[in-house]
Amino acid sequence: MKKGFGSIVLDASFRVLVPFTLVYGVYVLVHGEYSPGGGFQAGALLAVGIILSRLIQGNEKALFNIKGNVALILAGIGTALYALIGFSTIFLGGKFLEYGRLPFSVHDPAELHALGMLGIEIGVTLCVMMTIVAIFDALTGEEEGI
Amino acid sequence: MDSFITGSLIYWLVAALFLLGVYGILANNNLMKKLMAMNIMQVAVIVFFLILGQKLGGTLPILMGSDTTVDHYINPLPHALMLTAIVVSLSTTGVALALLMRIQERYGEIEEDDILRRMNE
Amino acid sequence: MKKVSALLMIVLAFMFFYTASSLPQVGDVNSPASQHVSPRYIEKGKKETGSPNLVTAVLADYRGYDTLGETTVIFVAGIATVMILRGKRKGED
Amino acid sequence: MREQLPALIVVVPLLASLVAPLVAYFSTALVRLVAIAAILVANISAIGSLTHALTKGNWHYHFGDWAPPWGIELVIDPLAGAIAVLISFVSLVVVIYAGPYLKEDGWLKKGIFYSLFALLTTGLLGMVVTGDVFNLYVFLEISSLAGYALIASGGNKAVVAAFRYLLIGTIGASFYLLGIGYLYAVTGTLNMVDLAEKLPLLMDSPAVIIAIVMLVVGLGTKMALFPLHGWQPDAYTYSHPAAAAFIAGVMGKVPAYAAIRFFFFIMGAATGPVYKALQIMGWLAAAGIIIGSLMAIAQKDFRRMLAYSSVAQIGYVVVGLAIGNSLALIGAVLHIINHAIMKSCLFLVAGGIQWRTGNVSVEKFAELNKKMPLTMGALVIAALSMVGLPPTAGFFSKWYLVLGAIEADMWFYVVVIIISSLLNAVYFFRVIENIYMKKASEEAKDKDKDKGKGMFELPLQMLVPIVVLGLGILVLGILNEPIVSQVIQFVIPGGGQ
Repeated sequence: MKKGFGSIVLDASFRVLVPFTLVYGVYVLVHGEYSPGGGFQAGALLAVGIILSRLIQGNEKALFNIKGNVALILAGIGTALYALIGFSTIFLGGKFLEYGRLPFSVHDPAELHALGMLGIEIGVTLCVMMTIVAIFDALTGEEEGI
Repeated sequence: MDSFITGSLIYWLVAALFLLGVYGILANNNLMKKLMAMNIMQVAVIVFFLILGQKLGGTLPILMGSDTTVDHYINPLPHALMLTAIVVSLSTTGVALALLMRIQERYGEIEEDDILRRMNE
Repeated sequence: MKKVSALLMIVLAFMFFYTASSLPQVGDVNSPASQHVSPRYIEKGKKETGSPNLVTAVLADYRGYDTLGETTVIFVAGIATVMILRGKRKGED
Repeated sequence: MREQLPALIVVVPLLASLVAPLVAYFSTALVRLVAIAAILVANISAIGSLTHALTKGNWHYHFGDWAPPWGIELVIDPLAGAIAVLISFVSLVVVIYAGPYLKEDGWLKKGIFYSLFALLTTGLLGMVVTGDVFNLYVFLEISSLAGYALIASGGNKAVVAAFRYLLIGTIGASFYLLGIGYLYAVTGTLNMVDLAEKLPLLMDSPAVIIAIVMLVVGLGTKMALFPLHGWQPDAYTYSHPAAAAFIAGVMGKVPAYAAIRFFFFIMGAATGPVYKALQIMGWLAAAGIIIGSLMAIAQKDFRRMLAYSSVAQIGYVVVGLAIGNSLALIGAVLHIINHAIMKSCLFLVAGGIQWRTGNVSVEKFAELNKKMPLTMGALVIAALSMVGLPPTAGFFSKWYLVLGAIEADMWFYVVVIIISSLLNAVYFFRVIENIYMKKASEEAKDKDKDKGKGMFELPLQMLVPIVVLGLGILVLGILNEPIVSQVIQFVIPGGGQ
């Protein structure tokens, strides 16, 4: 959106809404192990925060002014993070995505799995969030052709 | 009869939903309606898998305390599979909408037979 | 086309209805799906993966490779959308 | 690293496609190199896995070290290895060929193109090497989505073709998913080896029968088996010319491979319902062979002609499955390999002709042999192979199919294969006649004057792949005997005896 929808009501509610959406997104990400949730849902929530701020403030003043091209690159990096965790366990002598081989010192091997899962969930979150932003930018048609 | 209603009726309903979706794709002329029918079809498949994971007396598969009795939790595998299927369905819909926008931009309409006629002129 | 596909759907519907009784009853704790693979996820999931949310344990650990594919699907959808909407050839109307 | 080879087949092209937009941002030359290198690594890994599978038996790779059926495993047996080598080889050739088409595009478009191409390769390779039926679905969707985007980037007509393909392809994928849902309901497992152990006891259950129907419809749609081929001609004709060869050559073959995997390895075709399903598929395929060939004769657009010919050619593979004895299965697998290379070669030639002269209509091909001798040589070899003349590769796969049909006393299929070869000859000799015999009209000559520049008939990056595939057809034909005795005879269930 080049121009935001800006009005007093929207601006005021935006100030309340977006931070909570973002914080809730992070909560869903890190708490995915214990409750329903995880990378995909967290990514969608964070993307909603970014898109809301664009809709209300307009592209120029938006809180997170991420361009579609950059978003696409970041989405690739997010998924690559996932794949790289898999590669790192290969280089540490295990199979692809064998979290038990991660080089952290913990007293219970299950914690390594939990850490590995958190790592891939962060990658998933980044990918989903940035993909949604890139699709939003492409759909609104305000980025130039490639 | 009761055992049919509680045990198998849902399979009939899912089958009906699935076939409704397939019929919608084949019979509709409007591309947007076809897309909606496609979503209905995918939802039917997702529900079918979720039924398979159901257990009588089971609760959602998040461990409570140290209770790991198998019969107390529903089967987590179909749920994990269907998360993947939902994401696939979402992605397919996204790509389809993008294609639909291009078609609308170029032809100014989304009626399939008109577009095919104009395409082959 | 409409009549042919309607007929086809009716035939398929009868096939589905006929086979529904051979599927396990809904909620049956002795169905193959509840008995064969999934018990290990419930019994050992927490011990082996450290995650009490068994869906997450299956999704991210036991079947982590599937989830890598799933994330890739999202990424494909993103780049496909950008390619389709912004990648118009030059000189095309 | 050696014990990781099966995983590298899939994850190296995957990683390359994920970083492609980032790499393209810094250097567009580098992204091309990255894509080529990744597909080369996949090819080498596939060759290494295949040799391992041939010498030391099937290779099981467990992701995350979870034992199946709880985790996902990759299984490299000779069949999977051979098809993986084929896919990565064709992909490598086509990605080299794609270079000149992208010269004028911006960095992001180049990055996305190579990313999509590597993802299509990843998806197809992932479908081939996996040992888990749900994982096959995930990679099926990756390859399909990448395929839709590559087809849609071919222009405005391509967008409509891609949308129709998307709808029908999704129906196919949903049928497949429902089919494995039924299998899961009665067995409780998704692992192929585990399924193969459990299913023979359940073969008479109605749920298994409907699962077979679902799989036939799903995979049949994806491989464009007659009468489910409606999406295919438009999609192949209008797709991005740089990727058309890979899409047309390989994308339809992998579902055919999946059908072999399901019906012969998991279910065991000798048993009742699978045998009946295969017979029905065989009749449909026979009809498809004749109708596809007749439709191909009626086409003026070279690419469209090739697309309809694909409908006929996938029929041969399915006929091989329907006959079902070891000779016919060898023929079917051989035909998957041969046809992938022939059709890719022909689509590369079609793209080359379009690049050089700008037309795709067969009637305007006159005197092309003077302008593009090497390309036309490759076209003639590929065309002879499609017709099935020795010593080209196409002859031998048909030979095995006919031998299998005779052994099984199925003379109907023998007749169909012979008639269809004659029909193939009709439309391919028409193309060759147009090129070598017809005189070009004066206006066409004038128009070409300004284009005939440069030492080579095509940019070297395009010419080399065409020549390599053309020679590949000859090599596959001449070395057919050692290839069959060393590799192909081991791909069938219980092969090698």
